[in-house]
Amino acid sequence: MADPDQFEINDVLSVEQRLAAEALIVDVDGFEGPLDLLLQLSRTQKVDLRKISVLHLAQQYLLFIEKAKELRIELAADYLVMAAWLAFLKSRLLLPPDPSDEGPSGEELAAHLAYQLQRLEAMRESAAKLMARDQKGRDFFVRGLPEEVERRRNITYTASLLDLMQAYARVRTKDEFRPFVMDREAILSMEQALERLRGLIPFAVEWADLSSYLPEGWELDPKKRRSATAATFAASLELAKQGQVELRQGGTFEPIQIKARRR
Amino acid sequence: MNDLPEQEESLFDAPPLAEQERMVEAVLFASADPVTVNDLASRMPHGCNPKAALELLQRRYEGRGVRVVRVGDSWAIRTAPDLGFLMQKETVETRKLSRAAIETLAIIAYHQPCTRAEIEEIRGVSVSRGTLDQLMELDWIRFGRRRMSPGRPVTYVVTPHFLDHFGLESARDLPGVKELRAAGLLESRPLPGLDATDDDEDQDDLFEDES
Amino acid sequence: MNDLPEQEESLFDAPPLAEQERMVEAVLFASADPVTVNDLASRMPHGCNPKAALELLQRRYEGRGVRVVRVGDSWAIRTAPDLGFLMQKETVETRKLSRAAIETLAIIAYHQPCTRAEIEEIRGVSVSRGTLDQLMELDWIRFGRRRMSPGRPVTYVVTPHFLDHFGLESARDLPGVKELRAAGLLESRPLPGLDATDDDEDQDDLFEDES
Repeated sequence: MADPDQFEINDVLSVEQRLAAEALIVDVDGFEGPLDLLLQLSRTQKVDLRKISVLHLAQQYLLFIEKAKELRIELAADYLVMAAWLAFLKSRLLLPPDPSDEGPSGEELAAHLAYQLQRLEAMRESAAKLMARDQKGRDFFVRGLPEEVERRRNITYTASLLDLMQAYARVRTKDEFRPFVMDREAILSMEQALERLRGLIPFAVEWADLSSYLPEGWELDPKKRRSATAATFAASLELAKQGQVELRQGGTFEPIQIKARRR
Repeated sequence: MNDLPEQEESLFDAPPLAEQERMVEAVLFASADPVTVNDLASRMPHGCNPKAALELLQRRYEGRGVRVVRVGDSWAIRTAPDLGFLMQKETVETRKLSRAAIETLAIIAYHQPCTRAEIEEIRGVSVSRGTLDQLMELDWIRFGRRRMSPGRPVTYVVTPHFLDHFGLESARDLPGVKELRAAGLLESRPLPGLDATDDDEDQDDLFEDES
Repeated sequence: MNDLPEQEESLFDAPPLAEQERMVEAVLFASADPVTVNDLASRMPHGCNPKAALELLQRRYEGRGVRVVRVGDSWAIRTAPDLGFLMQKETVETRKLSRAAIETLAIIAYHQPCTRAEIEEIRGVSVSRGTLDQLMELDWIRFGRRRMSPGRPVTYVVTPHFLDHFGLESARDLPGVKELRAAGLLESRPLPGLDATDDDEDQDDLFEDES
């Protein structure tokens, strides 16, 4: 694919330039944002960060950005924002302070930048110290054979004599409503549905509509079907809660399907 | 893997035995499985004597909260047997009995001996197996004699533990229907399903199994 | 759950301190995770003083192959770090953390409680969601209280698990934390010209969870 001639020309023309460009590309990729780049550049001043020349640093940064632009290296927006801010800072530092200006002075801004660099460096060093500490699972180790703490939950149920009497009174009073109880023929209780489903689930290896699990004959009479559907659905929820079955529904109002849960 | 390292001439002296004991201690502590003497030797620097170190360590842990024990041909650190009770955490939770359970219990107490069908008839709903099991587990009810009716259904009666819990001398001490009504627990209207003579008859049956 | 059992008049005297030390020893040996003093107290007999027993135990294990260490308000037994070379088998390969993740972790640890904006301010780049997620997944950081400043931003704090992993008794023991504070490098200093008074009160929050 490569045209040998062109390759050669390219090679001859710009070995030095390309090397410089490559170095820059590598560097830009290696920097974690403009602050990191500034910290790196400040190292060349080889002084305590508190005594750094921010003006000099700003110039270095702007130069770096210029070069990158010349080499058409794509720079992320935040590098350019920082460049603009540093150009502003540079002008503030170079020009005599304007007494009518309300904003912070160039020195204040420079001091803050120096503080930010110091702080970033301090965090870098701290991170390195932290990672150099003895670490669990690498330098020191936990018990390899922990013993289970047996959690014994004692549940005590209580009821008072009054509870007992009230309960009895309740069931006795219910006798008055006995006639209503007579109507229970068309009602499938959840217990009944549960008992019925329990017997059927071992065979429910495939997904099947829940409606197919209604007791025989109950699906014809609308009243009975309603009760049976409700009870069977409630029972299926109970079984799902116990982890015996799985339920699924394709979407709202879609048929609900049930299947035994494989263990 | 378990082979002893070859006995080459070591360039260094083996660490002092006290140091070897530390090593054995750390390995036994951190290992997920009991460790063989060979395994110890292969992990420790050349010229170590894990057996001697193990013996020292074992003696050091004598009478402590954990012990160095032999498991087959391996070694491990284990909790001293007398401190096993520390490995349990007990929490006590008090819950109120469910409505179904308390009603079932009340019916059994007032009507014992009482079959499941009878309980269902009185409550008007079916009684789940779980409810009865729970009451049995609490030792508040137990099986009574089988009824001599068709199917010979099993009956339920309350236990002495039940009487104890509710502070009753006998089930006869349970407040009667009249008292319930006087206490405002029953509506004052006469109840069609309740026949006083019926109740009296039941009372004879009460405590059949207790004498 | 962590409540100390009520200090009732005990019918029995608490066991002697040496015996309590054995108990603490057994419980700490049995657990891979640090155990709180409250948990110890709830598992030991009434009237025990786990703190005193812990101090005794800690002294007993000085210089041994395993050590008794404090992690926040919990205690654990860990192997001595100089013996790590014996545990190649137990060593867990950890995913190498990115530079961003390591720096973010350090910033949270030293500045906690710390908002995402503050992390970004210090690093000068935005924090990716994945970095925080990774640290959360490692259970080294968690959400702290929301900041009372506009927008009520969520804060991050380090977890007891973080302390345990790096063998720290508390966040106060982070390397160089005193010097950094003295140098003013842990303050949140706003850019001149920007009003950020609401940040001042947050400094009181530092290490909120440790008192």
